[in-house]
Amino acid sequence: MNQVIWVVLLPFVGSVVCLLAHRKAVFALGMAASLGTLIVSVGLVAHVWEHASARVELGGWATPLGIALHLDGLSALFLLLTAVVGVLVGIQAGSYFAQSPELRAMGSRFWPLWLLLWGGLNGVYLCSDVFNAYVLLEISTLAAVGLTILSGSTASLVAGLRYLLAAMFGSFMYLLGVALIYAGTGQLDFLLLSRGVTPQVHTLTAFGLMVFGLLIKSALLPFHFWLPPAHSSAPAPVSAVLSALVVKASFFLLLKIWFVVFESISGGTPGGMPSQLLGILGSLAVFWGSFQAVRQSRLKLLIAYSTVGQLGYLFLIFPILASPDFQGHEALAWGGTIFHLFSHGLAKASLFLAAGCLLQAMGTDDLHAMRDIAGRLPVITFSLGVAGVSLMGLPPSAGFVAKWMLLRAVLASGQWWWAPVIVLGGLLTAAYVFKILAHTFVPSEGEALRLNSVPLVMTLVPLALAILCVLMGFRADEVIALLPAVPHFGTGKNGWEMP
Amino acid sequence: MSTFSIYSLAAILLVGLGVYGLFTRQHLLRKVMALNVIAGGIFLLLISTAYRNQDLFPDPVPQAMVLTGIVVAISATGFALALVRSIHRRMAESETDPSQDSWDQP
Amino acid sequence: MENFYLGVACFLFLTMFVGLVRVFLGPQQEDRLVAVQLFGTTGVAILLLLAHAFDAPSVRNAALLFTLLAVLAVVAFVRTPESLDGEKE
Amino acid sequence: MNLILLFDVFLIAALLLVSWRLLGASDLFQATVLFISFGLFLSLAWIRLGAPDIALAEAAVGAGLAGVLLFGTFKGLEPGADRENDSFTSEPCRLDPISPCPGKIHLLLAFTCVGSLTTLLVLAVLDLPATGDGLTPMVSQFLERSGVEHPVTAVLLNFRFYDTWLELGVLVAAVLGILCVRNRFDLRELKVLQAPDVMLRRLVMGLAPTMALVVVYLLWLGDHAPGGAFQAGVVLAAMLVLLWFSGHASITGLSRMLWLFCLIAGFAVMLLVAVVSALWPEMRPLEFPEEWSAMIILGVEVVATLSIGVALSSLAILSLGAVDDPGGS
Repeated sequence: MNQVIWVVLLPFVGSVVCLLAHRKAVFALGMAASLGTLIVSVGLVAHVWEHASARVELGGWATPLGIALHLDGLSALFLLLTAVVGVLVGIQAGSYFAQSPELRAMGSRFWPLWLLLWGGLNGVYLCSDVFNAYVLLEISTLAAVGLTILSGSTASLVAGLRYLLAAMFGSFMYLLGVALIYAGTGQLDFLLLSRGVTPQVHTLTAFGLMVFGLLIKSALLPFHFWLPPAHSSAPAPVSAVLSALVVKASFFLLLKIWFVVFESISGGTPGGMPSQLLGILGSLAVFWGSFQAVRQSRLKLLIAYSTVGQLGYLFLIFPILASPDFQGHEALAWGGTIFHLFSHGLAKASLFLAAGCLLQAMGTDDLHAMRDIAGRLPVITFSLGVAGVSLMGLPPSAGFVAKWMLLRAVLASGQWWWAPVIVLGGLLTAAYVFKILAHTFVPSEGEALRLNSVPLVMTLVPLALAILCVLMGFRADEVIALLPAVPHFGTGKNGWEMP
Repeated sequence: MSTFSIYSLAAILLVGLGVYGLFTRQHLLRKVMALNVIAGGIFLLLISTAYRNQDLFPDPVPQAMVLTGIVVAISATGFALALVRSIHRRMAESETDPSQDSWDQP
Repeated sequence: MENFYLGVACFLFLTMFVGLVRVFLGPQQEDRLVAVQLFGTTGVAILLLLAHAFDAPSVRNAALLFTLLAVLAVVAFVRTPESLDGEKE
Repeated sequence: MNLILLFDVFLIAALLLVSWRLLGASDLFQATVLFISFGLFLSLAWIRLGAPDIALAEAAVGAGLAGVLLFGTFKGLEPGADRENDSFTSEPCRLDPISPCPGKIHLLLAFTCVGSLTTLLVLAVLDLPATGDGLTPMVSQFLERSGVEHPVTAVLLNFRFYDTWLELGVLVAAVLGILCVRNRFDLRELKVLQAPDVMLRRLVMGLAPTMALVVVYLLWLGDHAPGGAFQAGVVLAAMLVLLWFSGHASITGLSRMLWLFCLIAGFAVMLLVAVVSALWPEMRPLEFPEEWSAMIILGVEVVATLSIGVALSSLAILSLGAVDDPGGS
């Protein structure tokens, strides 16, 4: 199973080569690395599908001493999402950064940083060591901040600094947790820790600190302040990557910390306070993020606030799985969450890329300027609409399947009070999606806005992402069938045994 | 009180001071310093952990973690300070000439 | 002998506390800078004493680094330009 | 025994006092100066706790580079704030210039939050086992097979090679990020400082070769005693920054390609090791044959020293010179 390491190696090789290569060759080399990573990721999904999970001990050193990579269903799905979004964003970036000398210079910085970020993200999905996870989080954070400030505008610098400070604080809190857990148990590996932790004051504190740090990085409600400015002021391909992938990596790590490392603590307190608290914060995030999104008058800021709201749904999995009278529906809860993650990743990337096209065509992303856009830029408007439908959760999109599964899981767990959150959140989402679409159909009064031309590829990529998102909804059965490969954490047969 | 507990308590107090400074101080340079104080506290905790074992040599794993952490912290600090300085300059420029910022999104 | 070294180290520490007062009170930038430079020297002395007290010769390398690099802060203080791309404020 | 306790108390009192004043003092310059002494006290603590490796790195980072970074930024932010600056009133530098100063409620809230966090942490630390050998037995068991004699180097460059490799990636990411701030990809546009007076020139003429020797010395120490690529790299960075300050071209004289090459070399060499070991049929990823490990580790260390030196000095020089010129590329 040594090929697991290639999903980390290929982006890094691409990054080094892109940094040293001539400006004209950067796009081709970057795309080559991206496609290679996609192929390896698909191969890994197939491997998990056929053989279940895999574990590689790096350097040949057994785990308490060395570092292991761990591939399971959850990691494979994250790898796949990252690769699909990554390749499509790469195609978009190719034409986005080819338009002017300034943008070309930006592009030659985009590729090395983006591939470094991609390698870091893939490393997070595979990692099985709490300290290694810290280093990987740092590499992704610094690369993500570098990408945020790519355009060099003052707004993006301020947003980038805010992002950097918040993320550094989050990492340090996580590292403090790592220090405590190592001082207490003398272990760093996920699997060994999961056997070693017992509910004592220092392990509980370490658990709290690690979760706290990761919550800041995954922008749950009171800690979301850094996200909207950073995601809205970056260039469009970067915004797509940040919203669709980077915050999800911290969430992925949170899942592993919660359900694998501290399984005996988080699973030992059924329906306990911490998981309910995360559920409440998640619900508040759904309402607050969507409400703020409705209020915005700039398209990119609206989409960024929508990310805050949509991330909230992910946190419902914690109270659902903690319920005592919850039996045999883990797959439903996991399926709903993973499906939401996928559909949001694809739809959000599509929205940001479409917004980038609009910004380029109109020269502004003010919603009020978007008069009569529907007739003049039909493809972009169509992508916005389709991606929006998926965000809202209307059938037959993937968003619908996700919310339907979450709703069923909530009812099965006997915690009916989360159901209104899902329904009302969908309504608020509809409100801001219709706000965008309504502006595009307003006929222009007087002289129409002169539109700049947008390369064809740039309009097709958002469309492809939106269509993928819908297709996933049509193919719900197959995707759900793949989900048993996702570990049922905590049931013993979870893929977290040593192979 | 063993040496370990004295130093680990000191480490925790450093973290507390750093977090308080980060929350209450507005100046950006001060925020960066506060983050470095937090980092110092965490490193001190790790090294005092390593000190508990004196049989052969102090535990090398936390030491390696701290060495890695120091380099990560100084790179992030350098990056943050570069951003601080750049932002400060832009702000000063835009006060005198609001049309300076031509780097807005294309 | 170990106690002697530690005793001297503690005494030197006391002198550093006195030096800290100068850093706190200032009033000029130079006062503070020189006080900190003095710390550097005292710190090197303490390091050398500790090297003897703990019988850890590698500590001397740390003292060596401090001696070498102490000048860097002063040079940075004196020489940092306020503008680098030739622009004047 | 009592004396050592007294020493501990002094050291901890100094650490807490300095960090409290450093965050609380109204004068920014004082905070900058105190930050340097914070690094000094921390290195004393590392020595006291038997971690000379960390002390070496902290001496170079805390006393050398952090001082340069902070002084440089301070001068950039407060060009006029010289002299009697206890009552310094210039425009504070904030993320939200419009937001009001924190009110009493804000301070009280922060105090309560931090107070409860600290209390929790104190309880947690008191709850920690007073003894524990962590991974020391395993390290000493496998030390012979690692190719080096010094346990910390063995952990860094063999047992946890992956972490060290990624950490060089963090450095590269930070430098690339700063380049985005500047909107440039070339160091040569940075102005070389004017030649200084005779004293500094003589000083640097003496110091720089000594530092170069120390770099080699630390690198050589790494395989059997505290020292190694990190510490050597940081000293190299300090030397390059010092050269730049004294009017030499230093790294700003390198061509773009050469500079990028030096910057990425450490990361790339470790990547090469990873790729070769992943392609090699009988080996685990990142594994190297036992008989070659000493050679490989030495080679990686030499290149990593170069990369760390170039990256950290670029970080310092670029952030001192992170003066972008809007619109003029």
